[in-house]
Amino acid sequence: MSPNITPEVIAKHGITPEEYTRIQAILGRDPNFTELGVFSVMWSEHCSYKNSKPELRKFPTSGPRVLVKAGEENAGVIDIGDGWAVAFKMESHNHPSAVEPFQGAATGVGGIIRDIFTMGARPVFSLDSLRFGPLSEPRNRQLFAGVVSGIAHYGNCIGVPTIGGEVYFDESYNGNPLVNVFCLGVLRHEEIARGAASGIGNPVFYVGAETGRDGLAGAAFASRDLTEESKEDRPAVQVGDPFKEKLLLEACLELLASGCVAGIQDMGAAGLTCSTCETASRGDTGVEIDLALVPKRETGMTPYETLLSESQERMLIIVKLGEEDAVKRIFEKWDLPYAHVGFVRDDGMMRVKNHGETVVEIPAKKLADEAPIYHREVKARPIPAPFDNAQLPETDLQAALPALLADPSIASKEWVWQQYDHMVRNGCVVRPGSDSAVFYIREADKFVAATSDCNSLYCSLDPREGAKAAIAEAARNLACSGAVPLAVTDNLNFGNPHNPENFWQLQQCVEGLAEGCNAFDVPVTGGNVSLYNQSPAGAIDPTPTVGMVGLIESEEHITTQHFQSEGDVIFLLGEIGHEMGGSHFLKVLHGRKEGLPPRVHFATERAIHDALRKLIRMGTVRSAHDCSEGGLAVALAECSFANQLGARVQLTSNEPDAVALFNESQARIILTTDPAKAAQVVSELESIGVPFSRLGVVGGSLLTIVARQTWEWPVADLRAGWSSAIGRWMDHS
Amino acid sequence: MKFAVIRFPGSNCDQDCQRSIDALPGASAEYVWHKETSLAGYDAMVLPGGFSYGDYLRCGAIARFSPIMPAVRAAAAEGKLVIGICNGFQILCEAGLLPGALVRNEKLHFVCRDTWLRVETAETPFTNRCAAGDILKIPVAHGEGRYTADTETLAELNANGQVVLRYTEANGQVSPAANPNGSMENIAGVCNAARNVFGLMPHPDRATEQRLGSEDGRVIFESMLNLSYVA
Amino acid sequence: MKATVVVMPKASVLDPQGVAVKNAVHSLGLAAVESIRVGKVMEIELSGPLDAAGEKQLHTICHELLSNPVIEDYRLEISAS
Amino acid sequence: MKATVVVMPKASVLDPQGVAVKNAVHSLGLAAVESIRVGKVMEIELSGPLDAAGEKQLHTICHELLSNPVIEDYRLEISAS
Ligand SMILES: Nc1ncnc2c1ncn2[C@@H]1O[C@H](COP(=O)(O)OP(=O)(O)O)[C@@H](O)[C@H]1O
Ligand SMILES: [Mg+2]
Repeated sequence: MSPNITPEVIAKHGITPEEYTRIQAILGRDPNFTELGVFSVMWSEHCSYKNSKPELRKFPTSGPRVLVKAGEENAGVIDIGDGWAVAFKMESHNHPSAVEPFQGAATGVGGIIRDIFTMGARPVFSLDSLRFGPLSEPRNRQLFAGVVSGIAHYGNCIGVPTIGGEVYFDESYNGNPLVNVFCLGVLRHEEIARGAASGIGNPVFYVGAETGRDGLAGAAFASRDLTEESKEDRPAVQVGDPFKEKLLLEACLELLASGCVAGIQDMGAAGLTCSTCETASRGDTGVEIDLALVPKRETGMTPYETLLSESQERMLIIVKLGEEDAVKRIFEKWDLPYAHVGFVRDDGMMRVKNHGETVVEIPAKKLADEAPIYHREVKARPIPAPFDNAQLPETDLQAALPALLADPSIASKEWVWQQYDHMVRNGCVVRPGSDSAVFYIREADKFVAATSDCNSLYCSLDPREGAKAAIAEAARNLACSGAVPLAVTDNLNFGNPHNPENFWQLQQCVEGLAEGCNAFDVPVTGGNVSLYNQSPAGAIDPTPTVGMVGLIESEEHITTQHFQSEGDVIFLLGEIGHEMGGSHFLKVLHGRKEGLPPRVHFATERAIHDALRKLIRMGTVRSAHDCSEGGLAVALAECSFANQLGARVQLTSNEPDAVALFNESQARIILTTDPAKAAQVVSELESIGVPFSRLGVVGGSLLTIVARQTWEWPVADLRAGWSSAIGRWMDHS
Repeated sequence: MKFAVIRFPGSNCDQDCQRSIDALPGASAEYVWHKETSLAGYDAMVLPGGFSYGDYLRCGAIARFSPIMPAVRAAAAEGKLVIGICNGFQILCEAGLLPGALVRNEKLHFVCRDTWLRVETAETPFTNRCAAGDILKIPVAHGEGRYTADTETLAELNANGQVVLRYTEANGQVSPAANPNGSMENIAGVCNAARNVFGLMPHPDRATEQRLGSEDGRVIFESMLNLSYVA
Repeated sequence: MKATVVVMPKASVLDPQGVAVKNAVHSLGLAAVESIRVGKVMEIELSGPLDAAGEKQLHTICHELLSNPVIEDYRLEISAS
Repeated sequence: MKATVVVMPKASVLDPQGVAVKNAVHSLGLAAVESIRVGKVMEIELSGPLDAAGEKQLHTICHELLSNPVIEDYRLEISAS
């Protein structure tokens, strides 16, 4: 019945001859067809990280607040005090979204939410980090619209608010969009659930959606280049059912609270295969299941198909012996399909039967943990020289600011986040539109801030420095909201690792991220690697997305980027700056992605963030906003929009105005203060000894920047172009 | 006063409702599972927001056949207070306990944002602590909230003062821009002829605390708590 | 046996989705399209033929569950295979 | 002239809506229903008869705009009146 194992079959499974010999050694025999399938998914990059593991070891992963480390379980867990903890993680669903944007993005959301409640945490909010080709391309608009409505569909329905994220548009994402979704959940320390099959003889339950032929071998799919054929790779796209997942979520949390559960594991990539062998491996036990007992949606499914299916909304639950009935009652209350499919064994085997006949028998630990590790060849690309500001092209600066603000990557993302229910659960106290989202975790009475950041233009020019900038910006965004960074999750999106230049980018970015995490004392608690982000046109710009979570000590410290009232005094923390390399000024206005991107000096960054937090604690800060894409001028405009309050500022710099207004040097924050407290701010900053300058005052309906010349724009006009830019592309085309 | 917050599979504002109501002096709110068949002992019923049964087919179309619904119907007939918020409003319309229907937003997108609502009548158990003309800032979050009814029904609603809330600008002006979903006549909330059943798309349960951006939603629940009010 | 239920928005009810699709079709250059209305279709597999009572029940279900008479009309067709 | 496009989820693809509706129908007591799949129907008014080119174009539109071949199949019927 099942095909014999020819070299072609082996190759089709993405298994190299060396890997095949390794499999023979592990088994002491040839694998059968089903076992070959099992190895192929478990040893895919997506599941085994065989290409990236040596790099990931460079991340700092421990710290006083770390309760569950990266890689130990489905998501890391961080202490937030008073016996409360947060579990969070970021996941990509790039390839599925490229073929079916709505379902691809929706199931991406479902997957990361499952990772979080598998830890025993109640998911409380999400962020989404998105990358597309330019909106001028109809196909890109289609992908963008589909992805956003897919995220909205799943997140809104299940009732987990999407409160922040980012969206960038660049040619390098043509045909290969990035969809990275972050989710955070809350739990008590004692509620941390484990994905281990412990307790020999414990029954193993399957609960959730019936298994169909969905997403056969999606993990392998995610570990290949996107080609024309991948359009034909159709079966790899799954359809999500957020309603089913909502029931599963509530049932699992009720189940975990009941104390009947010995172990729990979601079925994500590689479905039943991954969950059975990983729980066995973590528990140093064996797991034996019979596929005949698995609830199925379709008839005539082979063991191969059943094991490798990636049907969504399914969990594997190891129940404490004797508690079966209590568990069944909960499944039935929530109208969920379930079945008792097997037992925990003592022989360390992943043993899969079909109607009693053994179809798979593999040592679980070897399968899960002994995937081959590859040290890929690296080839450095030349790092560009610093951009010579004397060579700046002639630019009409009056038109430059409105043009930058109307560029989709900088423009308001309102068109996106208005489609997301960001208010459900009554916790979003700083809504999308400020540097970080801030969420009030009611059950814990804590204020958590979160942001996701990555400037992939910097990374394409200088991967290490770009990755450092991503960490610096994330930390800066948290500081601007009044938060102290706690920990990081990351999503490494890169091209094919067999290309030495791509792999060099990965390596450089990982080292840059690691350096940044050490500089801010924030551990990496987990993340996701997505390689093979290529279209026929080539690899994407390296995109090491950073999700950073911070804690705000007291409600009074919550700060937004919006100017608050007429007459407030505006300060700039940091220098006026001068670096134009990798700037959006060059990219958007002159179509040039070039130059050495801004350097990151962590000591300065940290000093400035600490100074800002000190001022916030002293109650002297009315608003704070960092400078990112588009530099100081864009940042000032962004501060003025929400309350439609203009400003008059003076920039003293020996650079030309284009540089003073639009350079993207790092470590810069615009803060405002009550005039009565301005003197206090000055003396405090002087005593701390960080660079700063007094820029001007808030007020009026104009944004006026006095540099060598005086530049003036009506705030209402700037705001109109900025807020409608994406909608104009999407709704009227 | 005892509130029942009815939990359908897929409800996701049940907690928000329970907490916002339970926090009010004189109010206690408990969950009632949709498989229950009695609402004895409760003074007011809350059908919360969410995606009951995934909102498959039409929002509220399946939920209205839940085992608990006959009890809701009976409570309404007895003159007890029934409020449906967002998905709850959709369920009440599908069940025929309120006139009209809620269809896909005109712009076809889900919309989550603050809206300003003009109180059209204070003569209801749900708005008696307001004055007609008051403006409330309360957020919406829905994909299918466009209120639709035939001309006769609309005329009747207007004649009987059953239109309780309309979307307006912050200054109380009715305008297309203020209408988040294309509802007929900017209608945001209506009550039945007996005035004891009320449905609205905006979420008062999300506007009971300054830290969330508004406290204006509280007055709806406080009105329900006003035992001295007689229609 | 097979039953097919087609549910369409009432003519009096504004159908923005239909309009959006029409505009998209026009932008792709098919001018001959004058109007589009978007509805739902439900394909129902039946275990066997329905007696009169069963058919009546199916109509009730179309009327109360599968369509909302306030905004929609339905057509029910029952066919062998 | 009139064209009708019916877009159904592919047989192999999960149709959560269909499952939910089937369960609801069962709870209303119509056991004879074995399965339900829910799709979209688009009723298109045409200004006049389509020539071969126009019909071909309509098929392209069905394939690229009105349906998503990844998860859906479509049927196109063109009829007078
Ligand atoms: N995809 C998205 N989903 C939700 N919110 C988003 C999304 N993209 C951007 N935002 C929000 O828009 C605001 C500006 O985003 P961004 O320009 O990336 O901020 P920054 O440059 O400070 O990181 C932030 O509040 C962000 O959370
Ligand atoms: Mg920022």
